[in-house]
Amino acid sequence: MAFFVFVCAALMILGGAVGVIISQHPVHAALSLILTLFGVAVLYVAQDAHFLAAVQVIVYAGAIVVLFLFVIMLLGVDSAEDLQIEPIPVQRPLAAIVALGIVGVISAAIVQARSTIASGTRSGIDIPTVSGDADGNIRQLARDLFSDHVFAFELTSVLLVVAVVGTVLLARRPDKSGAAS
Amino acid sequence: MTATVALALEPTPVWYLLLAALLFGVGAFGVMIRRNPLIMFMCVELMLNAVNLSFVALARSLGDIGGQTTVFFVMVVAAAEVVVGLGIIVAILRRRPNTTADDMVELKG
Amino acid sequence: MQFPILATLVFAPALGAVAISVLSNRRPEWIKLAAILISVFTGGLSIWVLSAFSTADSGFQFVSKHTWIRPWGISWHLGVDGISLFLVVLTGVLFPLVILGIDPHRDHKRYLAWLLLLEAGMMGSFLSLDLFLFFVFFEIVLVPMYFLIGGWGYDDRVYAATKFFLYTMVGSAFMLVGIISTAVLAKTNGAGHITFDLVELADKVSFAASTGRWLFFAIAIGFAVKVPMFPLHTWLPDAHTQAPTGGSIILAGVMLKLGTYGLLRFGVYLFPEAAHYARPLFLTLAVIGIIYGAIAATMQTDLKRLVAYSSVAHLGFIVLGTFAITTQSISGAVMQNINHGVSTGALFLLVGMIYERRHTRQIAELNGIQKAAPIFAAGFMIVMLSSIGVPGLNGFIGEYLVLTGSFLTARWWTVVAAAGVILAALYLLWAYQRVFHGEPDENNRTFPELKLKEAAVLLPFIGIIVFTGVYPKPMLDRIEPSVKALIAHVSDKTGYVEPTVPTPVTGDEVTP
Amino acid sequence: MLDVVWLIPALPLIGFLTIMVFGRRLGEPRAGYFATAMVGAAFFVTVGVFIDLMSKSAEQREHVKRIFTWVPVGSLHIDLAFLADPLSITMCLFVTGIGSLIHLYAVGYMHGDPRFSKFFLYLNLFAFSMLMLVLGENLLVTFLGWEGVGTCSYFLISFWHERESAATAGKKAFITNRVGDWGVMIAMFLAFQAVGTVSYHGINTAAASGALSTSTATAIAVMLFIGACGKSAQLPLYLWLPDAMEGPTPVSALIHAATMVTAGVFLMTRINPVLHAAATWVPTMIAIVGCATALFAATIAVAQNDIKKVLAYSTVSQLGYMFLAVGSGAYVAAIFHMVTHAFFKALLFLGSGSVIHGMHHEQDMRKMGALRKLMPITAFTFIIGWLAIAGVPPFAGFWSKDEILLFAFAKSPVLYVVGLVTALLTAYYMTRQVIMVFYGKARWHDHSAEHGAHGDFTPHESPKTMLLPLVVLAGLSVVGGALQLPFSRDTKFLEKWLEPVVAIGERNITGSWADDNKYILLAVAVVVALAGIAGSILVYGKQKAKAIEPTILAEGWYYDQGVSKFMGGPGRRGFVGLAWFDKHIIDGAVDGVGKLVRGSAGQIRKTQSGFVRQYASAIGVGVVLLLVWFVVIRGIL
Amino acid sequence: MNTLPGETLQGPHIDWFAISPLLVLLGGGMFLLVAAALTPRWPKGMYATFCATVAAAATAVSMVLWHKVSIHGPRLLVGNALSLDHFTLFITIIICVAVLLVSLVTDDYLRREKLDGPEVYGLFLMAAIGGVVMAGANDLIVLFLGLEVLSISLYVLAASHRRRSESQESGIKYFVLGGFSSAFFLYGIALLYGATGSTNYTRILATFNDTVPVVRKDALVLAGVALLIVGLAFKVGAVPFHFWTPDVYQGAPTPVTAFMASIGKVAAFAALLRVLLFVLPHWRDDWRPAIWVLAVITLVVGSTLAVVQTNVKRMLAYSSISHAGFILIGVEAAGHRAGNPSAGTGLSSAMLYLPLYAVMVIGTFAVVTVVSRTGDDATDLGAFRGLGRSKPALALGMTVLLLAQAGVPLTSGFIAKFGVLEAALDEHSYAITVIAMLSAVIAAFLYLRIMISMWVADPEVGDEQREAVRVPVGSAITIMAAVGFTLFVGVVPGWVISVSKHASQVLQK
Repeated sequence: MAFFVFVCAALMILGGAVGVIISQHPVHAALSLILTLFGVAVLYVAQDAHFLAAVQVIVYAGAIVVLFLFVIMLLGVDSAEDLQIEPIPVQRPLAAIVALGIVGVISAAIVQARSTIASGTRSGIDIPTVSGDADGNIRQLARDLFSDHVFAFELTSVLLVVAVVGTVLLARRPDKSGAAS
Repeated sequence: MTATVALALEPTPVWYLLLAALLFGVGAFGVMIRRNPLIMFMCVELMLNAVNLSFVALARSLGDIGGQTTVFFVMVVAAAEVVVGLGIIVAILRRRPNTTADDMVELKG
Repeated sequence: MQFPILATLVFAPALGAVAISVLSNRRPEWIKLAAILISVFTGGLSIWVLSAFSTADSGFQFVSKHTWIRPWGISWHLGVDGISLFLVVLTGVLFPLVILGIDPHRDHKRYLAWLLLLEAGMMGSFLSLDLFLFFVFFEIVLVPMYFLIGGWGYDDRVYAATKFFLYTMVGSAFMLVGIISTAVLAKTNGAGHITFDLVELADKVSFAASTGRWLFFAIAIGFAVKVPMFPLHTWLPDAHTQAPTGGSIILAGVMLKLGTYGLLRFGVYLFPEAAHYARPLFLTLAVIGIIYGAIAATMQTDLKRLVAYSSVAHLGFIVLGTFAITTQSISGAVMQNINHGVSTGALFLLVGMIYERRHTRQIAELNGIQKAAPIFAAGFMIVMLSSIGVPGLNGFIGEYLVLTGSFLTARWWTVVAAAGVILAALYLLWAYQRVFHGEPDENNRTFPELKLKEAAVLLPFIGIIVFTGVYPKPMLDRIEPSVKALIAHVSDKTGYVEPTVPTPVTGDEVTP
Repeated sequence: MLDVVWLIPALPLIGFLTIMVFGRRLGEPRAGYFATAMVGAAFFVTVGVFIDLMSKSAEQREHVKRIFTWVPVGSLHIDLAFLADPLSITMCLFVTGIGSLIHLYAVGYMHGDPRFSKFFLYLNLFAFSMLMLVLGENLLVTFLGWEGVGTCSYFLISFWHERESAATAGKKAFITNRVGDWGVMIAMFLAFQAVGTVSYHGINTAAASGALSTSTATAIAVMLFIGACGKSAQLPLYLWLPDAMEGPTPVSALIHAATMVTAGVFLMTRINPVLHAAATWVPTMIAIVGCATALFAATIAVAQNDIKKVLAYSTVSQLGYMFLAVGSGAYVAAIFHMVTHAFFKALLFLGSGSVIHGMHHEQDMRKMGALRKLMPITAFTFIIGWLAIAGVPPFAGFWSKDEILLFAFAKSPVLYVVGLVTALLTAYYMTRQVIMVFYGKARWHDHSAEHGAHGDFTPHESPKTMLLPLVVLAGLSVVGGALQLPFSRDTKFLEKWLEPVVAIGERNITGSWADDNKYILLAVAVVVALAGIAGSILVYGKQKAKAIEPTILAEGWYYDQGVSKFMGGPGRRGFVGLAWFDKHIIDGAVDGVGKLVRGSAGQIRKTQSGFVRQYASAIGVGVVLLLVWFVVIRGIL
Repeated sequence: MNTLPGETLQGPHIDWFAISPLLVLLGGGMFLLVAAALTPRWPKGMYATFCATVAAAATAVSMVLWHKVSIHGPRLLVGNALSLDHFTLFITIIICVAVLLVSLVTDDYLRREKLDGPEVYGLFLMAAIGGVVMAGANDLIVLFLGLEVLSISLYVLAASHRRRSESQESGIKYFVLGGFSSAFFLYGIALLYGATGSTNYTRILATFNDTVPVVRKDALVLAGVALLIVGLAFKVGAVPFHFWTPDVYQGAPTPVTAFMASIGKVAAFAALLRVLLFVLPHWRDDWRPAIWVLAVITLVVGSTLAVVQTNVKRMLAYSSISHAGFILIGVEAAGHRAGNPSAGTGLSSAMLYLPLYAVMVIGTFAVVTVVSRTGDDATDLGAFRGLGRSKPALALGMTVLLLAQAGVPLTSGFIAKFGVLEAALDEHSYAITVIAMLSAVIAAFLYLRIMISMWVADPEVGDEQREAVRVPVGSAITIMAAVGFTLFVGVVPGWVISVSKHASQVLQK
């Protein structure tokens, strides 16, 4: 069963990912992205990360992709990109080599280290099982977040402030009124 | 017979990690070949998702909730990035609609 | 505590440069006056050092030493000995003459400020007894010189200045690596702690032969560029040709000496074994430089370029003497440093005067000047003869000592090098003939005679040329003890034995 | 009186300095007289020293006067010191003596020259240098003079520097001399290394005592001989001397006949113990070079038409004689011939100067002729000089030349025969000259048009200041031979006088066939001289035979052209090649590095294409490489 | 249902004073943004003054903390997320001073460009927080967040000149590449986490201390290290991760470039040093060669490419790359004995380089800001032509700064280079030092070109019509301070060397 879920999700993920990179139209790409994100969310669930799965769906698929679509629609940048043409020579083979290299080497590293990544071997903390209470995950997460990672958590607030301020700054019209008028 | 075996197979964290690596590679590949800046962002999101997937798998394998916490942070970062990135893109596209990444080569050399 | 006279030699011009740069540009005569006063003061001080210098002491005198950068073992360590003494004096004397005698035509303030800064740098270089401190000064002089060439030079000045700066920097790059490595390696080779102190390094530290050689070569490259030795010389003709007259005089007069002085002080003294090991190479390059520079000089069509190439040849003698490592040769080399500074400085001065008058340095465009301006020609002739090395003038004594000394340890090199004196006559006389002899044409007929002010600047040069040539003893007396100490140091460290000559039979016993 | 030996060079130096400062104010002719007076005073001091020296016994005729320590470094200790001994004082005597005469002559000769005082400035400086040369106690002081006279020679040859040829000739003289100076310098280095000093006393003592090894002595001797070749215009370095005739005639007389060019002979004599200690081939080589030069120059002189060029080649030839003497071990004979030659050659030069003066600076003998009537005193004295050089007894030249031939015979009959042939030629070309200038048809009428300014042009006799020296020198040329008469030991005054100096090197030919039959040889010499004269009279006087003046001789066997061609051709090309090498290879490498950096930067910057995707892939490549390093190389392998 | 009423979350203890620099920066930034949003436009220069004041206050508290740490020793804060030690404070002070200096320059720039507003200063302060966090992070996640705070601020700042398309282009390029490299960095964290079970420095180190002998060839760790290096190398602008640098430096508003070049680089290097030396000393033999190669190609490419540029900002961008190469030499030298108590001087020399470089580069870009004139366009070499005549003092200041960048003695640049070289030579890394010095010579050419333009170049037609260069007070203060510091350190460097040495000790255990 787990295997089946994994394969399905993996297909979703990879299919979506491929969709993103081969869609000529940005809207299609965004929709493909949603597919991937859902696939990931499924795997989160499979890995007992229920809270994250929820956030994944809500924030990512819900907010971020919508934001993308919104921008696409807003700006009307819906012209298709002709993927037959590659203006930069050797870019694609190079990209392929790079991508394959990254995947290959990292995979090799993972495979080489597979013994140390045994399933749950170093466990000390109680990990809720699939059958367990989904609530436990959120609780643990919260405990961790507000104890060990409380500083990081606070730091995200700074990050969000930056994002807000940045957007304000960028979104200001390049006005004639300017500033020092 | 085969199906039974397949069903009996439990996906180990290694599988997840390999899947994540593959996803990461696809994302990276996308960044390198797509010209539409929006899609490039999407590809970056793919890469971040791949990392997240790894974190979750590792968290589970290690029995450590910290990995999941990290994913949470990454999501925040991704959100912030997207906001800012889209802000920049909007600023650019508002002036010059349908600009692709390849059109922005004023600065070079 | 005694009066820090050596530090004053460095700081007076440096502060002078600062003072001048804050003076108002509206009163150029005050600026000039200030520059003259400062440089004359420094020059006077250097002469005071000369007079107070004790011939009995072969070590460093007027030493001042203070910790500067403690974490790196760097100290402000100044001192003067027979090897550096006259370079200091030469620096002290040349600058006032240049400031007095040469009009930069524009932007006096900056020109003078740079010049004084240059003087401070030169003084510092010759006085430093700390590798780091030396390097600081050695590098810092590039900046004012760069601006002097670039700002007040001739048509191709930017190219020349840039070439000068970068070429020298390449040398310095190796040198810096060498210096730091020396200090770092000294920690485990005798010094016990990191130190850049020259005397301490020379006395306490003994490197393994191969280490010492590498260090020596790294440092020597920097000096070889500065000298410049063949084949690292091509920056010099460009720099000289494009530099303003004052810059050329300083460049030839003192700045090139940084290289030869450095080879002696930071090469032979600091790495005796390596210097001894590298002798064949340096002797060969020196001799090639002598012959090559002379031949190249012969074929120049630009008077300044010709003099520049002659410097390559002359400095070859100094390097020859340095690496022959005998009392005579090194004394001669030290002396030739000064002689070349004076003679070539004066030659550049005169070529500058020609340019002032005719706005050309092309030999082909000049002729018959001796007829138009005989006194000027006479001045040129004396300086030229000094440069050729005619006995009775200073150039000869140095060359002779170098060759005599070198003959003891480097016979065949010396035999070839001595042929350089033939070539020296060839290129200079040929140039003289083309420029001064003959019937002047339309443009040269009205060549103005030497002016009183110019004569006043030229006279000290000629005075030194003649005096040193006739009576070099006072100078040699001051040089010799330090040279002997240096050779003793070399012998001490390497087991090198200076060749001795038989005790001669004097003719005196026959005299009734 | 011996202690004031320093005054001898000091007086001309004072003259030099005074004229340098006040020359223009003194003006003509006071500057000239002042200079003459200074050299004259030096002559009197020399005479005083000479008398003082005479009064001492032969062993004590050596006095060193130290002025100050000149170059003291370590074991090298060189004083500025003067050595008064028979040799140096002999030299001084005729240098100052003839020098003052020529100074006097020049007052007349240089009349009206705009640079009159400067001429005497140089002359005095020359006298000073020459005296330093001969009085030097060590090689270095001699070298000071040696280079000094070379420099003065340069100044004086190119005195009329507006003439291209004069300027070039001066330069040529200086540079050719420098080639020789190279040898002297090497010799000094060798001496210092081997003996620890460059003083003559030290060197000669070492050579005499055997402390100087044969090889070192050989090297020193050869090197000094190279120097002597340069200064004394021997093959192959004689080139500069004929060209040096571009200078004013007094200069030719003083420097290029009487004094400077003999410095080589002087030096060889000075170090005769070293020559003695050297390998035996060294003197032989010197004799051969001298002999060859003598013959070579004599053949060239036969075909010259320039009045001074004839004398110049004659000088080269006579100097060859002196070296023949040196090589044969006849130092006294060499000095003897030097002295007599100084008398008659100075006389001849001054005479020719007088002719040139009278001819308004015409030097081509083909445009002269029949001048003896118009310039009687000049002609008379010139003829005496002619007889002296031709070797007609009892004039001075006869005795000295004969002495040399005697020694040459003792050395090798071949040398003797060549010497004789040279003597024949000498008599021949000198007679030719006398006939062309003073006898025959007056050919200057034809060319009076060239001297348009004068319109009616007549050669005239010279002023008294010029004639007086002629007369004095003529007298000396007549009686000069008395210094050293071959009849007995008692008549050999010079030999006795110089004995302390040359005792070691002088070859003893007593008992040889040549010595025993010296009167036969004497007679042969006379016959040869007369034959030469007769032959010449036949050709040029009676015009019985056609003159043999092949171009090859007129052009000096094309040696000069050959050298010039080499210098201007391959030599110059070599220089140009080196300059090219410097500019394009050495400097080209430097600029090349710059170009390379810029060029490669230009290539690399293309990767900075502006395409953000390409940047990303560059990062990707970096990532892959790092991953390969870390994971594959460090991790898995 | 399943609630556990008794469970209360025990948060970690927080020493508020220990994180006061961050609080000051944050509080100041928030106050500025909020207050400015609520009040009408502030008088001229007030935003900048406020920002500078905040930075100064942060500097001041950092100094107080320095003193405290000297007494009580270093410690970890807020659940081991941050470490309070001299290293952190050293970097904090550099960053705060840099903010102070840059904000003075920015003030006039913004008004000249008619862009005035509080947001830029707010972002400066936020970015500074990011930088400080990067330096002080004791957890890879914190490091990542700090990095993102800094980066995102910089993306925005780079794109903030709304009328210049170059600015926006640089923003988007920086953003895309930054996001791309962050992903690698994050992946690196993930792999390291997978291998060690934690993201906390202390715990990672402890894991290695236990297990290194056994799992020496742990490919997962190595892959993680590689990717961490990628992320940080991107930030410091090391070749081949440097491609963004010239484009972004050129396109961004000049004061922002100054900000990036100083604070961005300082923070990234601080993080790199801490991660490599404190967290991964056991892997030093693995990462040191990689750093060596990075340093060499960074040096060579940076200085070589600088030679052919004609835009001063671009030149300086390449020069900053070659400076990064120099600092990497220090890192490499430190790598020889990382984790060794008798560590060499590599770390301290790299740390010494940071403040000296930061001040130099701010000063230089301050001059460029002033010279670039209205529109921020006049940044090619020609714009500097004749500066020596029209503004001699400014030109002289620029000359000093350029000479310092070239490493001429008696300037701080020389001291910085000297320190790095000494450290490298102390480890017998001769080849790299020679390469470094030779590329310094090549780089010197570009500084000379700017100097030539200022002092030597002949005037050209049209020069008269150019807008005159104005040197407003704020920029003047910054330039003077930078020049003064450059010279002062050049002459009296002992104290800053000692301080950096002292601050480096905490990482050398």
